[in-house]
Amino acid sequence: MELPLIHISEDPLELEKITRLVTDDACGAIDIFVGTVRDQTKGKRVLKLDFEAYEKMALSEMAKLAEEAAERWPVKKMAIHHRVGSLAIGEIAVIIAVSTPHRNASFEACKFVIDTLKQTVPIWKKEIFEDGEVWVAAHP
Amino acid sequence: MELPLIHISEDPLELEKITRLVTDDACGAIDIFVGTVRDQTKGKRVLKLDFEAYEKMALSEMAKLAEEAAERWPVKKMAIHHRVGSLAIGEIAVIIAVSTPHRNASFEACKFVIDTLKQTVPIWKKEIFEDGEVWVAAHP
Amino acid sequence: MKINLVAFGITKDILGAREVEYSWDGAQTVGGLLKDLGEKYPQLVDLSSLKVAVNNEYADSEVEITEKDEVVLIPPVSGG
Amino acid sequence: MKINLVAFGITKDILGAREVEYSWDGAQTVGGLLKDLGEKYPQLVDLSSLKVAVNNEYADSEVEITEKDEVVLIPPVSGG
Repeated sequence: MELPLIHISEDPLELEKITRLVTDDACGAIDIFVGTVRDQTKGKRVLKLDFEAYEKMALSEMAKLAEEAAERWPVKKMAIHHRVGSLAIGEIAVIIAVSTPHRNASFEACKFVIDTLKQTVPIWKKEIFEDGEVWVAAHP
Repeated sequence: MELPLIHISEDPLELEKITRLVTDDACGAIDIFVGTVRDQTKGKRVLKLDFEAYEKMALSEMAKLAEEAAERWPVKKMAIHHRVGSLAIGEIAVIIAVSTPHRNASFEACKFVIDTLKQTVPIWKKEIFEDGEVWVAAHP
Repeated sequence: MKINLVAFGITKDILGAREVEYSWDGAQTVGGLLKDLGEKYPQLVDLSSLKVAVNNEYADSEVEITEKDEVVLIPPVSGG
Repeated sequence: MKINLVAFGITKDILGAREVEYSWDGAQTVGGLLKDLGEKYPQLVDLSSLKVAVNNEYADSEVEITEKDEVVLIPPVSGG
């Protein structure tokens, strides 16, 4: 794998650009996961999401994830971009893009990265409701 | 599922536009598969790929695939865009984008569609080498 | 009976044209057509598979063919 | 010993600030810090989990803490 492209940004994530960055002449497949802000959680209306990151460590944890994925699958290029700040419904919070020679590995590596990112990368989101706000997953 | 967005085109496929079309306020996940032209097959250098489609039937078979996926997973919106004509190395041949409320279903539905598309949709590609050309998969 | 037979991918190369007028003896079915084609174009028999679509749907060998049908040769597909 | 303790997510709300100067009795380790924090801020005990990062790495309870370390509270993460 080439050096993974890891980024945390307050600005909107650029899907076209990220995809161009992972496109590789030796690869026939790119899988891209795009996480967007839903308008509800457990049936309750969400107004927006606020994301914050412990940026230095989040970047290093994301780089570790990319390396772990590259050990398990023949990943050629990978990008993990996460947005922080206040996001409206429908906006993009995260983009993970993985290029591999053949398609199965692109799906598996991309799924591994988003699944593991949600468990290990120090980024937090707060759901803002009409009547309050909640840090997601903070309490059992 | 809303009416799937099925398209066959001689023009470059528009990833950003396709992703916007499947973005949905009720969905937190979009998985996108992008098939690109590789520079080699079984170690032999490929110069370009020529795609042709039996367009009318290909469109109806792709619509069937989308409906089948929506029966098995909670798909909200789906786009299947395939390019035809002569494609250079690195160009995008197909984009499949699927939005679902949660992420696992987006991966599974997207993978189902590309796997099945390659088996059932009447589209053919010819690999152009320096010393000849081959219709892919034509012979055992 | 003569049909307008449409060929894609490698079958276009084997038949030498995208569309040919075609008639054959024997059963006027998908199976009868394939049998006759295989005799006239032995290269078709070497393919990994050869299906026929009648009016935009994959058709089994028992399906009958009439002059008005849109009949298309579908060699192994390779999209994506 | 006094450390500069950094808090993210819900722990920032519980501590009332992004960064606080913090000192405690007992073991000068991650485990000792967590024990003391739990007594002073009982709301921390109610969380699904509470980890500590020392110098950008998740740290087990045995890890020793010195004044120069960057010590950060990591409540349950929820990115993506």
